[in-house]
Amino acid sequence: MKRRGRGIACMWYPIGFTVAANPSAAVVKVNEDGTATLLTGTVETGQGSLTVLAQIVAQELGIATDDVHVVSADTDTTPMDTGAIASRTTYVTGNASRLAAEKAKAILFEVAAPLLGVKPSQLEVADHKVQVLGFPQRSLHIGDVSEHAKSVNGQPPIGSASFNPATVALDPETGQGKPFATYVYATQIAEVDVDDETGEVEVLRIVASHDCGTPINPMLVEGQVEGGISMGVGFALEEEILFTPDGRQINPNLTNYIMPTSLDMPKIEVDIVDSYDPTGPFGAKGVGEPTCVSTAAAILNAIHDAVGVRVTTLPATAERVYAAIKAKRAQEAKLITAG
Amino acid sequence: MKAFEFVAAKDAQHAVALLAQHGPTSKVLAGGTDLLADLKFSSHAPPSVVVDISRAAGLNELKMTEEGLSIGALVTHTQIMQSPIMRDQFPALIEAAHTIGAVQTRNLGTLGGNLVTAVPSVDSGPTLVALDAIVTVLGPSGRRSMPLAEFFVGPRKTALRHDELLVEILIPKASVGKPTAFLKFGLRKGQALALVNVAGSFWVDWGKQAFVAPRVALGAVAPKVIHATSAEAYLDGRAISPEAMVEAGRLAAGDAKPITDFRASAEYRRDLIAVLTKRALEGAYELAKAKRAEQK
Amino acid sequence: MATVTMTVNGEKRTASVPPETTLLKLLREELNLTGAKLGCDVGDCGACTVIVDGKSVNSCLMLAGQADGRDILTIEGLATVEHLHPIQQLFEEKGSLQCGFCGPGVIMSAKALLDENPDPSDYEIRDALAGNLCRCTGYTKMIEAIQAVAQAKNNPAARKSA
Amino acid sequence: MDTKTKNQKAVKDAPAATLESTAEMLRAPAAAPLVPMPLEVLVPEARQQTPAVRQRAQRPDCRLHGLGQTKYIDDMYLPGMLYAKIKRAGVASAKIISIDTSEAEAMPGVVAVITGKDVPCNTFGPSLKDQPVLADSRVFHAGDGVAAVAAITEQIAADAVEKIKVEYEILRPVVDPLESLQLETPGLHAPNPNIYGRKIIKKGDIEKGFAESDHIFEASFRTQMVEHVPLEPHASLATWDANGRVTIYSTLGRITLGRADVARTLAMPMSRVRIIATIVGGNFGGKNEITTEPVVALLAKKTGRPVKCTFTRPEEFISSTTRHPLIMDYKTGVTRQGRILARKIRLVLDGGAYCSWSETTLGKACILSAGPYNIDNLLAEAYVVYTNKTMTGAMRGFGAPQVCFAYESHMDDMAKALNIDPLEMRLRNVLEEGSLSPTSQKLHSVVIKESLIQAAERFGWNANGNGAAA
Repeated sequence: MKRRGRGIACMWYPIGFTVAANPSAAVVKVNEDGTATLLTGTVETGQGSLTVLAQIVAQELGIATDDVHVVSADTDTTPMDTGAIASRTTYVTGNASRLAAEKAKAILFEVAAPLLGVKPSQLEVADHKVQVLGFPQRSLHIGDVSEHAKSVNGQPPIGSASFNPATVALDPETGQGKPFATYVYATQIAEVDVDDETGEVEVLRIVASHDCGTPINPMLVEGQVEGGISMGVGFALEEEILFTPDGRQINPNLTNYIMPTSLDMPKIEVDIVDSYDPTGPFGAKGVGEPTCVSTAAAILNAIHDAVGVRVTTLPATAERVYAAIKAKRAQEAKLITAG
Repeated sequence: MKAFEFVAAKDAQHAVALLAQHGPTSKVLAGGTDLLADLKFSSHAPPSVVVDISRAAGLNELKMTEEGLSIGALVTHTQIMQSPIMRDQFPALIEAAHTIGAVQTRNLGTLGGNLVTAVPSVDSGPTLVALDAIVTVLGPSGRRSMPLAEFFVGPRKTALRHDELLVEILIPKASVGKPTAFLKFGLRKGQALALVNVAGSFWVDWGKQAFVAPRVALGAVAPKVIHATSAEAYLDGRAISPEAMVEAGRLAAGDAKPITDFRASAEYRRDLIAVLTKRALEGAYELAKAKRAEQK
Repeated sequence: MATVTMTVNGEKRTASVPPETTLLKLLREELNLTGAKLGCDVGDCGACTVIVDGKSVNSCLMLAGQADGRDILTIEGLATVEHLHPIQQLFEEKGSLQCGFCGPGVIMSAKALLDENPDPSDYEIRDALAGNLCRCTGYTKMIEAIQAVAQAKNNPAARKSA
Repeated sequence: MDTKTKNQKAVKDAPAATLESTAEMLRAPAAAPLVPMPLEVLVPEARQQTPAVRQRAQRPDCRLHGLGQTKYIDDMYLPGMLYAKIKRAGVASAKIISIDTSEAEAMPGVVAVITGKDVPCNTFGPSLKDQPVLADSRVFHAGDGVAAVAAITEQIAADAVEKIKVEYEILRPVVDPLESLQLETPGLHAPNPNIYGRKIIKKGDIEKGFAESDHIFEASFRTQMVEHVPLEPHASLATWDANGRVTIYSTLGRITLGRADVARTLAMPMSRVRIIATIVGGNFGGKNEITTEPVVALLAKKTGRPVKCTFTRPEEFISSTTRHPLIMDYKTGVTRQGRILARKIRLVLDGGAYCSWSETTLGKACILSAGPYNIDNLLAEAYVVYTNKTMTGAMRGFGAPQVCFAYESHMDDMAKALNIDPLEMRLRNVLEEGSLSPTSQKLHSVVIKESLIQAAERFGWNANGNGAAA
């Protein structure tokens, strides 16, 4: 018979390296047509980080995402970056990119201030314009300011900056210190059906409520969460590299290494928790890794809820779940006989 | 892939002639889903010649004849799934075809090719064995036929001689429309290999409410697809009841000789056989009842 | 050498390749159609999916010789100068692809599905994608996009709000 | 979606060229794409909006992916390019007595063969430099490379690899991390000790915490080794110029580290190494260190031709990093009301054959192992040990999915024993704004309570549970 269960699991996860310096640098150029170019040494590995960085630079310059072209991942042409690791790109490279854009913007303000008859500190950017605070009708198109900066002032608006998360080394004896600049938090709840005659687990639904600070791009955040959950489902139920006693892999191929297909994935519902980190770019933290952290725990707790067995070894294959159910029944039978 | 020659056969006769011509180092290629995967990562010497029969004429038809349902060896799993005859008479074969690989492999893979692999877990096997299917092979000296259960000899071994070609699978008239259910248990839902697969099939004597000509066929739990003979003997003529189905499952588990490998233990496979056999029999009974209701 | 003549994305092409060449290799290396990817080379991952005579297949599991005389559609043949194919359009719109390596295969599977079944259920979509492994997306936004394509096709008025 | 046409260009029909008689050894000239790519630029609405942040902006690369136009390394070809294949040890622990490459070198179509002796500096690693580019004296796991071939086709390279003969003195491999932990002799990866990393977190007074607890619960958990399975296998392509600079196209997620490691292994100034990461087809932590990059660079140098190497799917499993298996022992003291007073944790990480990112994983696993809970008295100890298995490294979560499985399973078991709803049990213990972490860091922007409540509401969680039959 199929038995239904639900399980909850929450988690915390840090952004960036453990204490170790993991800086990012960035260069932002504001072009004469009001678009911008970002140079970053990070690598697009599928997360959409280049789009997120474009959005951060665009926000800082008051232009649209499409106006920012990102040049990335070339040690000859792009500045130093610790890379696509440790869920750090939005926070660390994002901060560096925002700071670089801010510096380019400062040049724009310096150039625009006399043209608008105010001090640079009285300017802001919005909707492709440099405008006077409180008097948005007094404005110049950002492209015109950039052109002026280049051809009149002789000062092309280019900014470069770097960022490294603030940490404090850990005491070697007690491990006390500040290993990370910030953390994200999340909860996932899984609903499963467990076939108590075979041990087969079907994950029906996962509700995921994730903190990433400000979601720079909610669609990409959802994409990360959904993908992380698929990795979590595999970790919970299916995936394992197996070895012979003499240390060779038994299943090094996708026929025998079992990862989730579309038929194995549950319905996923993603919520983004309202949150703002003042140390992140526009309040953002990050989202890459944390998405797969609590899935297995939630599923295993749901299995426990459904059939009352605690599987303590991953993956919780049907055979492991079945063995646990069988052992529990044998135990109960013994108690009844004894009683 | 290591080098080999490629020759396309026009029809079955031509294929057999080519096999005779090129000798034992030639290999037949149909859908290619197993053969090519093997050739790429196998340490064995490559075949000298690959005889492609994928477009050999006359082997991809699925039709009702005087003898029963004739399925050409090159009928793909997708063809089976989309066949109205299958839907009406053999839904279990559609189930079985559906569990093979994924759409892409089902579009390429053929029933004949699947059976010829003779892997113990062959998904097309149990249902056809339960339906007493007969296979026909063509060789230099003509055609010969045998029950599918005998065609399977052992793991990756069939009764097929090197210069022979499997050409037809026949489900005899006596099995047409026989209520049958197929169940497969794999390690995941998509693209799964079977830990155990089971087909249960029987006619119902409605007067006596009894099993008639019961068949239980098991895959992946012995060197080849087998009949669970003691379960079949137990059910034959017995009154239909949930208890009987449970007992048949228990007996079927005893009939199997599962192994322990990295996918599952023998013990687990045995317990799965009991459950799946029971459920397959329940499924077949449900079908029988539904069919009867329809006829009334 | 095997000489293969086939229709690829609507045009005739001929190539001579060693007999052991797969259709995937032929497309990628002889015809420079690198949209179909090699992810596992044994038909597990589906990154090499193309449509042959209307059916989706793993091009890594088909020999070039078997493609002789057939009609092949690859990912490069979906869009026109003017338009993205609706599946491509909605995959972009919904953010259905992340690293993108599985994308061409997934889209070809979706195309083959919708050609046969213009109004697939959630299960039918999942079943159609089960031969295409994806590690980035959990398949969620792909399924949403395919549903949206079907919806738009069946109810053009609803297209705007999709 | 509203799209605006920004720009439209005419496209000429592609030539309908016919390719004829192409030998395996001679590449045919490139054929034009059979259908012209759409050049009409359609910009999705969300990409044109200001302010840009919080927009569901479409990714420009997603369009290229969908058209099949993204060029991954396997899609790249440089004139004269050779293909490399690496000979894998196939044994988990052994001394290399000799490597005979003569038969491979003599094969038609083979252009160069290298072994570890050809690597100027044959060690690398993100923290411990304990990994060879190609093993030259000792094999530590079955996926170690021992030689590499460059040939005019991939198949010839693969065939040549089979002709390389390696003589081994087979050693007994250690596959169980607990055995490695106990081993007295440092023989497993001499001169490094078997336990190559430890971490400790001590906070409060653990004994006092347990003494004050109403209940003490203990549990042990184990997790498995997992592969990242990026759909795109690792690949790299190297080409040299006449000024002695090498350009490597690579699937690395971290080109900065990659350049330092490549320069080190080639014993070259960093300024002569250029690394370009293409769009990477999935990373998940698995592409954070060099694999084939020094090999293709050395083969390209030796042959004077561009060289590309792409992992096969099996190589992706046996020769790239994996997720650490963990053995986790938990002991937790709680009050009758479910408040956690003390927790003691021991983690043993199976570090595989090489350190790779184990230090980071060790640290994160240890710090995070207490869970997102206020625990005043804590002792967490973590060890990482060598085994003769595939090296474990960075993988999405750096130990966090493993410890979360442990601390959250443990949490539910305690909740059940105390008859407290699992959600409520968590709400009574979770971190809050200003809470002190296990390392006594004052935390900010803490929203775990919010995430619990939000998820519970969305799910429809009620304290009565629903463990009934479906």
